[in-house]
Amino acid sequence: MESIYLGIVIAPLAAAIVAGLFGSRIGRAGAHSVTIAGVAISFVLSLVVLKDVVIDGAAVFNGTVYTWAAVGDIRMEIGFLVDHLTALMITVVTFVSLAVHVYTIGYMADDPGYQRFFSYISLFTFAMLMLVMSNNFLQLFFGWEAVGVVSYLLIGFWFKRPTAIFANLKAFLVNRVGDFGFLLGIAAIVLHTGSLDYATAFAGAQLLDAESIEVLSGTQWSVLTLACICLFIGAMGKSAQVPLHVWLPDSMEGPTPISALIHAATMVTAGIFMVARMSPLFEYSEIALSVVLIVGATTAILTGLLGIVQNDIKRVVAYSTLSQLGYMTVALGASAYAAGIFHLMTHAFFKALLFLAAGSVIIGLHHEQDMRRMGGLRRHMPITYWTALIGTLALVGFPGFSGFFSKDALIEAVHASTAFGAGFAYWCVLLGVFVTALYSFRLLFLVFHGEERIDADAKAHLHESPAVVWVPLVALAIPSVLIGWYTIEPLLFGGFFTDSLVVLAEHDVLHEVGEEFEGPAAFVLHAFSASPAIYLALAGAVVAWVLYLLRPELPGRIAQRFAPVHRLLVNKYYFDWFNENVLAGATRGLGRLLWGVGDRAVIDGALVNGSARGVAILALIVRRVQSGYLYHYAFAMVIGLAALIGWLVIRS
Amino acid sequence: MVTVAHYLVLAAVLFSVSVAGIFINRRNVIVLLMCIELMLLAVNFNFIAFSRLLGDTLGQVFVFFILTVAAAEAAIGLAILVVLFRNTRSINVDDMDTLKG
Amino acid sequence: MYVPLLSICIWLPIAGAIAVLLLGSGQRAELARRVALGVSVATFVVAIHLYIGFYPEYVGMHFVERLPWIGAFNAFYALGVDGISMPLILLTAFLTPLVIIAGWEVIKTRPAQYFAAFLLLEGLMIGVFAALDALLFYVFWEAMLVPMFIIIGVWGGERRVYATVKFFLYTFLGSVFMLVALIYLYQQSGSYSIQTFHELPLGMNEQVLIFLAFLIAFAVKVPMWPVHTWLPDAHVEAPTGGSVILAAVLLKMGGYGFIRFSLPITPDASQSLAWLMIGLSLVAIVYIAFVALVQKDMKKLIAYSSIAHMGFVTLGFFVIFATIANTQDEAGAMLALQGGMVQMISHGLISGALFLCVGVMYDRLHSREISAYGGVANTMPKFAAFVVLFALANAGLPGTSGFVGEFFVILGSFHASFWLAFTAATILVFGAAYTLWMVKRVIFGEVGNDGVAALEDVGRREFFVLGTLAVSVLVLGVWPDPLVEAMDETLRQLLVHVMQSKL
Amino acid sequence: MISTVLFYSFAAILLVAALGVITSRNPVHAALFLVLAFVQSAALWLLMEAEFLAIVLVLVYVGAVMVLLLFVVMMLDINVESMREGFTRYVWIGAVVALLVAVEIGHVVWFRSSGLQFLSTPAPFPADYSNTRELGSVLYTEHVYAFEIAAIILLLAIVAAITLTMRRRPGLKAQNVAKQVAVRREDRVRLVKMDPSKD
Amino acid sequence: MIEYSPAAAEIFLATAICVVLLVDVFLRDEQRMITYWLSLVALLGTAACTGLFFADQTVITFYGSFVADSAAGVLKLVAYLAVALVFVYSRDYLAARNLFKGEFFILGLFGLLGIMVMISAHSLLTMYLGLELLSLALYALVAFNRESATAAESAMKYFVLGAIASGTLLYGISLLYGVTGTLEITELAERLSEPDGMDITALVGLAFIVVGVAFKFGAVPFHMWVPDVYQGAPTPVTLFIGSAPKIAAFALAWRVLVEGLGDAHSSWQGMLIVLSILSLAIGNVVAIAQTNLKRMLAYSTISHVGFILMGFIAGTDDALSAALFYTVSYVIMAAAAFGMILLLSREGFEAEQLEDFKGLNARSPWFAFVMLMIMFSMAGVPPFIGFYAKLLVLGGLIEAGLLWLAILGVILAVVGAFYYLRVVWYMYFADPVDEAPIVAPGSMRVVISVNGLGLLALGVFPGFLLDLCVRVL
Repeated sequence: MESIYLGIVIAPLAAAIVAGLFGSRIGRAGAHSVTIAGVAISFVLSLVVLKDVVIDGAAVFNGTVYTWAAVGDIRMEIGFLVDHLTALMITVVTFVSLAVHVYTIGYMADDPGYQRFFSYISLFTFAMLMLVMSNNFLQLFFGWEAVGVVSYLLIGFWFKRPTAIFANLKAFLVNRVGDFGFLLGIAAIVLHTGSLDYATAFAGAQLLDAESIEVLSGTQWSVLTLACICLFIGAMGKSAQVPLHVWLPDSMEGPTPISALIHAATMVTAGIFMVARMSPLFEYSEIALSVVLIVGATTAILTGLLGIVQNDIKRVVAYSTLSQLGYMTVALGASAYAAGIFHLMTHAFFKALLFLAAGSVIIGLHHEQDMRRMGGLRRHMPITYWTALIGTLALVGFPGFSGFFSKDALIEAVHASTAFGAGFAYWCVLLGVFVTALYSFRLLFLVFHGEERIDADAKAHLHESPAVVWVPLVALAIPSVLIGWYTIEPLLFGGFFTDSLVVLAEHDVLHEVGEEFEGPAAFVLHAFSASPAIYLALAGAVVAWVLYLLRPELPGRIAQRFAPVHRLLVNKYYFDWFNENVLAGATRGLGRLLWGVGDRAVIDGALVNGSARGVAILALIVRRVQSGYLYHYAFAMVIGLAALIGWLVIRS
Repeated sequence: MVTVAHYLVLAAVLFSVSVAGIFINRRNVIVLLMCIELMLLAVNFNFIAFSRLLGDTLGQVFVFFILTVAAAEAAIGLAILVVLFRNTRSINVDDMDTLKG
Repeated sequence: MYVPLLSICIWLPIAGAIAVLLLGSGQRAELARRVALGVSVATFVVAIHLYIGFYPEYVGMHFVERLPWIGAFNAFYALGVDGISMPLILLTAFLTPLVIIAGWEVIKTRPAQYFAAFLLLEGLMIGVFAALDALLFYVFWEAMLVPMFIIIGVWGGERRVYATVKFFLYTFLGSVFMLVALIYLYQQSGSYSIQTFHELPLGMNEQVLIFLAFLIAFAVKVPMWPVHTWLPDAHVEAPTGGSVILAAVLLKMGGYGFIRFSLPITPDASQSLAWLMIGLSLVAIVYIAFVALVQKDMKKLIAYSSIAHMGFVTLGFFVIFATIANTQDEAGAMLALQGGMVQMISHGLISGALFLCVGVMYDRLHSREISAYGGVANTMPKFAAFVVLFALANAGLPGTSGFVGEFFVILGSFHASFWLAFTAATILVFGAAYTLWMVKRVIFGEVGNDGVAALEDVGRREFFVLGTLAVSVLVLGVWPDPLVEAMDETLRQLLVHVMQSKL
Repeated sequence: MISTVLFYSFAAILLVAALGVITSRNPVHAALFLVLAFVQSAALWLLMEAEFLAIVLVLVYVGAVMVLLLFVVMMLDINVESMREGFTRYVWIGAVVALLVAVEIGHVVWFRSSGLQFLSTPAPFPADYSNTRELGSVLYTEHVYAFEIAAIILLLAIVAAITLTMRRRPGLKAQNVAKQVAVRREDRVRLVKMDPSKD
Repeated sequence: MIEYSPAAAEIFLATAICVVLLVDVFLRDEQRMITYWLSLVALLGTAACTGLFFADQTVITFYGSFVADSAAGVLKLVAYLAVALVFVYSRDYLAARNLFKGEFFILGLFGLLGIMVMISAHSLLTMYLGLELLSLALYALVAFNRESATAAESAMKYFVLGAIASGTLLYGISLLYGVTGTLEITELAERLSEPDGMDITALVGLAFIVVGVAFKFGAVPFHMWVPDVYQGAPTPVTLFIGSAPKIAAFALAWRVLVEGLGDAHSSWQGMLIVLSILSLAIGNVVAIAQTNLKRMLAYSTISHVGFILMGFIAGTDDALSAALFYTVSYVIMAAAAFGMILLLSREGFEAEQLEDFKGLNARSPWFAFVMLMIMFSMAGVPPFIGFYAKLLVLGGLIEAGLLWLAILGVILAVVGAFYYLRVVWYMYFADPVDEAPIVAPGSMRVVISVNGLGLLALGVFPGFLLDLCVRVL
C-alpha cells in the first residue's frame, strides 16, 4: 500500500516538474497531457485507497517515508497517515483537481503561460495531497505553506496586471500571519509532547491541558488552549476567516480554474481539514472551540453580506466561498467536525462548479467579469446556465441537493450545541442562509436572466464554451446534486470517520442530530418543519427575484436610502482600508523612521561617521599645534619636562 | 658659606634661563645656538659641583667631553646655519615655518 | 596514506591565487579564469572528502594536523574539523567556484587579480574554520580582511571606498578586542589551543570581560544591531562575487565565533548575558525587518534581510540557556543550536544566490535600484523563476533550506518563552513582506522601462550558477538530515560542555 | 667668607649675562654677553678648584667657539634692524615656565635631598693637588674609549662642516695644479722647423 | 687589561670610515660608485666582526664603559642591515639629484658607529658620546642637500631641539651622577637598589633622562621634530632617520632605564604611560590629516613609538623582548616604506605625496602589492610581522595587569589603520595621476621586493625572530 500512497503524491509532482522545467520542449499538448496523466493517476490511486479504507476496512496506515531531520531526541519525519478522513480528502482533491486540469485546457487555451500554469496546478495538487496525507505537523506545515506558495504564484499568474501582483502579495502575507500562529501552535505542541507526530501529540492532549504556560505575566494559560488557538489562527489565514479573510476576494485576480480549485474547493478548506484533523486536541479545549465557533459565525454572516453588493462575478462567488467557509468553521466549533468536512466536500463540488461556470461565462464574454455588463446569457450558454443553476441551488441549500444536506445538518448541529457562543452562531448561520440565497440568485439573475447588457463586440462572438470547459461543469454538477443524498448518512451518522475525528461525548451534537435521522428523504422532509432555514432560503431567492428581475431600479434606491450601510458594505467594512493605510502604512512609516533615524542618523551618522568625523576634526585641530615654529616645539618640550618633574615632585 | 647646593641652584637657574631663551627668542637662530651653549654650561656646573662634592674626577672628565662635543656641535650648528642662510637669506626663527601641520 | 586534507583545502587556493597572478597578468585573462576555476573546483573536490570521511558519531576533531609553529607562544599549526566547522568549510568551497564562474565575463578590469583575490580569500576562510589554534585562527581571521578590502575597493560600486574602509575598520575594531581576550586566555592557559581554552577554568568577572571582547568581534562580523551598519554599505558597493562571499561566508564567521569561542570558553558569562544576546537578536529580527522593508536598493534590502536572518543564528545560540532553564531537558536547546547552524549554511546559499541574482540584473542594467526595474519576468522568465524561488527561500518557505533553520530556532525559542518565539516568528510575516514586495516591484508587473525591455535572459553560465544554488537550496530544504546529522553529536557535546559551569 | 662674596658676585654677573644673551636684540651683543657668561663661569669653576676645566673653557669657548660664532654673524651679513621684536607678548609665559623648572629643581636639591649633603661645603684640596694631573691620569686610561669616540666626533664635525659649507663656485678662477704639473711640452710649445731659406 | 676583541666591530668600522674617507678624496665624481661599494664592504666587514666576536656572555671592558652581550650583537646586526638597506635604496635617488657624494655614506657610517656605541654603552658617558655621534651625523645628513631650503630648515629645527634634548639628558645624567657618584650602568643600578638609594634628586634626574629618551624615540610631547624632519630631509636621509636610530633609541632606553634605573621602574612607568598614550593618540590622529606620505609616516612612527614604549611600561622580560621585537620589525617596515618612496621617485620627481601613489596597482601591480604588505604590516594586520609586534606588546601589557592600556592601545591602533588603508586605496582604487614608468634599477627592485616579502615571511614564520628577541634579553 505504501507505494500507492507514494504514487499518489509523486505523480503530480513529477508531472509538475516535467511541465515546469521542460515546458518549452514538450509543448502545450505535452504539458497538459503529462499533468492530467499525473493527476489522473493520483485520482485513480485515491479511489483505490478509498475503496481499501472504506469498503475493505483496511487498518489505519501511519508510516514514515524518510527522516527529514533528527535533532537530538526529536525526530522529524515525512510520513503518511491514511485513514478515512485522508481517503475522503484525497479523493475530493484529486477529483476536483482533475476536473480543473481538464477545464484549464479550454480556459487557458490562448495563454502564453500555458505550460507554466499546468505545472503550477499539478504542483498544487501535490502540495495539497502532502498536506492531507501527513502524519505529522511538520509535513502538514510543509503542505500548508506549499499550497500557499502555489496560490501566490497562481494569483499572480498574470503578473503583468498590477492588481494581480498586489493580490498575490496580499494573499501571501495574510496567510503568513496565519502561519505565524500555526507555527507557534506547532511549537507549543512540540514543547510539551516532544514530538511532531500526530499520534504522540494526540495521545498527550489531556496532559497538555493540564500544563499551563504564562503568556501574559500573571495569567496562566492551558497549553492546549494556547496551542489550539494558535493552530486555529493558521486555519483562519488559510481558510480566510475574519479578519484574515481579506486576501480571498482579491485572489480572484488569478485565472478562474485556480479560483475553483484552490480558492474554493481545496486549499481554503485546508484550515477546516486541519482543525478537523486536530479534533483530538480541540476537543479538550472548550475555549478554543468557542473561539472557532464565534470566528466562524462572524465570518459566515459578515462576508455573506458583502456578496450582495459585489458586481464582479467572481468576487460574488468568492464572498460566497468565504461565507461557506464560515459555516464549516462554525461546524468545527460546535464539535460537529464531520458536518464541517461534509460541507467541505459538498462545497468543493458545487463551489468549484460555480467558479467554473463563472469562468465559462468569462470566456464567453472575452474576460469580462462585471455582472452589470452581462444578463440574459441563459440563451447563449445553456449548459453553463443549467450547471450554474445546479450549483446555485446546491449552494443555497435547495432541498435534496448536496448543499442542502450539509448545510442543514450543520445548522442543526449548531442548534444542538451548548458551547459558549453557540446561540450567536445559530442566529448567524440562519441569517446567513437568507443572505446566501439573496446573493446567489442575484448572481444568477444578473448573469443569465433579464435584459442583455453585453457589449456588442462581445456579443458577436458569444457562444457556448467548448467541451473541455463544459464537460468538467457537468462532471461537477452530478456530485453537486447527488453526493449529499448518498453520503450524509455514512459521513455524519454512520461513524464513517471512525477514529479520525474525536468528539467527546458531551460535545457530540451530531449524535443528537443523528438520533432523529431516518434516512435522507426523511431528513429532507424534516427540514421543512424543523428549521426555518428552507424558508429563509426561499425568502432570499424571492427578494432577489424582486430586486433584480422585477424591479431592477430598486437596489439603487435602497442603496441610496441606506447609504452608510451601503458604503460600509462596498468598502468591505474598511478592512482593506485599515490594512493598507493603518497597518501597512504604519509599518512602512516605522521602517522609514528606524532606517532614517535609527540606522542612518544615529548609528551611522552620529556614532560611526560622527566618530570618524570627530577624529578628523581633532586631527585638524591637533595638527595646528605643530605650527612649524621652533619656539613652540621647544615650549612643548619644556612643558613636558616641567610636567614630568612636577609629577615626580608632587608624587614623592 | 657657599655649599654645593648653591652651585646646583645656580645651575638650575642657568638651565631655566637658557631654556626660556630658546622659546622666548623669536628672532635669531644664532641666539638659539648661544642658548644651547648656556644650557651645556649649566650642566657643566652640575658636574663640577658634584665632582667636587664626591671628590671624584669623573664629573670633570665628563665636563671635558661635553666641552669637546659642544665645540663639534657648534661647528655643525653653524654649518647648518650657513646652509640655511644661503637658501633663505634669513635666519629668522619666524621664517622657518614652511614645514608644519 | 595520510593526506593533509585541510592543509590542501587551505593552501591549494592560496597557491592557486599566486599562480593566477603570475600566469594571468596582462592579456591572459582567459588563462587566469581557467586556472582559478580549476583550482577552486579542485578545492571543492578535496573538501567533499571532508564530508565523506567524516564520522558524525565520532566526537572530536577530524583530520587533525598539528605542527609546531611559533615556539615562543606555544602556538601550533593545528587544524581539524568537527560537525560545526566541516559544513562551513564545505559551504566555502562550494561557493567559491560559483563566484568565479559568476565573474567569468563580467570582470573586465584586472581579472587575474579578481580571481586571485577570491582564491586567496577562500583559503583564508577555510583556514578560519579549520584552525584549532587561536593564534592561527586570528591570523586567518584578520588576513581575510585584506583581500576583501581589495575586492570591494577595486571592483566595487560608486561609494566603494567609503564602504570598504568602513567594512575594514569596523571589523578590525571588533577583532582587536578579541585579540586582547585571546592573549589573556593564552596567558592563563599557557597555550593558544582552543581546546585548552575550552577547559580553562575562569572566574565570573574574567568570563564576562572575555565574553564582551568576543562579543564585539563577533557581533560586528555577524553583524548584530547596532554594529551592523557596515554591512549594507559593504554589500551594496561590493562586486557581486564580493557580496556573495561576504554574505555567505564572512558573516558566518561571527556565528562560528560565538559557537566556537564564546559559548564554550565563557559558558557562565554567556548564560548571564544571554538576555543581552537574545535581546539584540530580536532587535535584529524585528528592527531590521522594518528597515529592510523601506529599502530602495535591492542589495541593501538583501543585506538588511541578512542581518535579520543572522539574528536567528545568534538567537538560536543563546536561547539555549533559557530553554534548559525552562524545560530541564536539552531538546529545545538542541533545536535552537541546530537551528542556528543550519540557518548559517542555508543563509549562505540563499543570500549568496540572491546577490548573484541582483548581480545578473546589475550586469545588464547597471542599477540596483528597485525602481529601475519592473516586469523583469516578461523578458527574463528563467531568471524570474530563480529569483522567485530564492526570494521564497529567503522568506523561509518550507521545502527550501531557509525554512529549516528558522523552524528549529522558533521551536527552540518556544521552549524558552512564548513571547520569544512570538517575536522571532514575526520574521514569517516580515521576511515575506520585504522579500516578496521587492519581487513584486522588480520581477512582476508590466515591463517597467526600455532597459528592462531589452534584457536578455540568463545565459548558460548564469543558469548553471543559479541552478546549482537552487538545487542545493531545495535539497537542503527537503532533506536536511545529512547536514543535521553531521552536526548533531558535536552540538550535543557542546551543549553538555556549555551547561557545565566553569566557576 | 671671601669666597661667598665672590660666588655671589660672579653668579650675579653670570645670570645677568645669561639674561643679556637671551634678551639682546643684536646677536653681536648676545655673543658678547655669552663671552661674559663664560668668563664668569670659568671664575666660578676656579672657586671650585676645577682649574683645568676653567682654563679650557676660556681657551676653547671664548677663544675658539665664540670667535667662530661671531665670525659667522659677521659673515652672514644679517640685517639686524629687520629683526622683528616679537617676544614681549609671550615673555611672561616663558618666564613662568622657566621659573617653574628652576623652582622644581631648586626645591628638590635644596630641601628634599637631605641624605646627600648637598648643603655642605667640600673641604678644599691640599696644596699639591693638581687638577690637571688628576684628569690627565684618567683621561687616557679609564676613559680611553670615550676619548676615542670624542676624537671621532671631532672628525665627524670636520667632515660635516666641510660637506655642508664648502662649495665649488663655478665662476671661480683657480689653478689646476695637477694639470699644470701634467702639462707636457707638446701641449704648450710648437716647434716649427723652418727650412733655411735658399736664397 | 683592556679586552679589545668585543669592540672589534667598532674598531673595524672606525678604521673603515677613515679608509673610505681617504679613498673618497681621491676619486673623481664618476668613480663615486667605488665609495658606495666600499661602504657596503665596510658594513659587511663590520657585520663579520660582530659575527666572529659575537658575545654569548656579557663582556664588560674598557674600564666598564663598554659592554658586549648577545642583545648588543643582535641589535648591531639589525642596524647594519638597516644602514645597508639605506645605502642600496638611496644610490639612484642621490645619483639622479647630483647628491651622490661620498660624504653621504661616510656620514651614514658615522651615524652607524654612533648607534653601535650606544648599543654597547655601559656608561652614561659613552652613551652620551654615542648619542652625540649619531645625532651630529644625522644633523649633517638632514642638511645634506644644500640646495634645499626645507632641508636646511628641518636640519636647524632638528639641531636645536636635539641639542635641547641632549642638554636635558645631560642634566639628568649629572643629577644621577651626583646622587650615585658613578656613571656605570651596573654600578648605578647597584647604588640605586641600596636602601635609600632612590633619592628624589635621582628621580628628578630620571625625569630629565626620560625626556632625552623620549626625544630620541620621538614620543609626544617631544616629537615635534619628527614630522618636520621626516618631511624636510632628503628621502634617503628620512629613510635613515626612520630606521636605524630607532635601534639606538631602544638601546638607550633599555640600557639606561631598564638596566640602570630598573629599580625606579615604578617612577618611569607612569611617565612612559602618559607619553605612550599621547604618542599613540596624537600620532594616529594627526597622521590622518596628512597629505605628504613622509609626514604621514612620521606621525605613524610616533604612534609606533607609543607601542614600543608600552613594552617598557610593562617592564617584564617578555615585554622588553616585545619592545625589542617591535623595534626590529618597525625598522624593517620603515626601511621598506621609505624605500618605496625612493623607488617611485625619479629625476625631478619626489614621490612623497600620497597622491603620487594613486593608481600604483595599474602601473606596477607587484610594487603596489609590496606597498600593500608594508601598510598592512604597519597597521598590524596578520599575517604580516607588524601584527606579532603588537601582539607581543599587548601580551606584555596584559601580563603586567595593564589591561586598560592594552585596550586603549588597540583602539588607537584601529584609528591608525585608517591612514594606512588610505594608501592602499589610493594605490588600488584610484586612477593613476602619474603614468610614468618606474625607473629604479634591478638591484633595488630585488632588494625592496625581498624587504617587502620579508614582512610576509616573518609574519608567517615569526618564530625565529621571536625566539631571538626573547633569548637575547
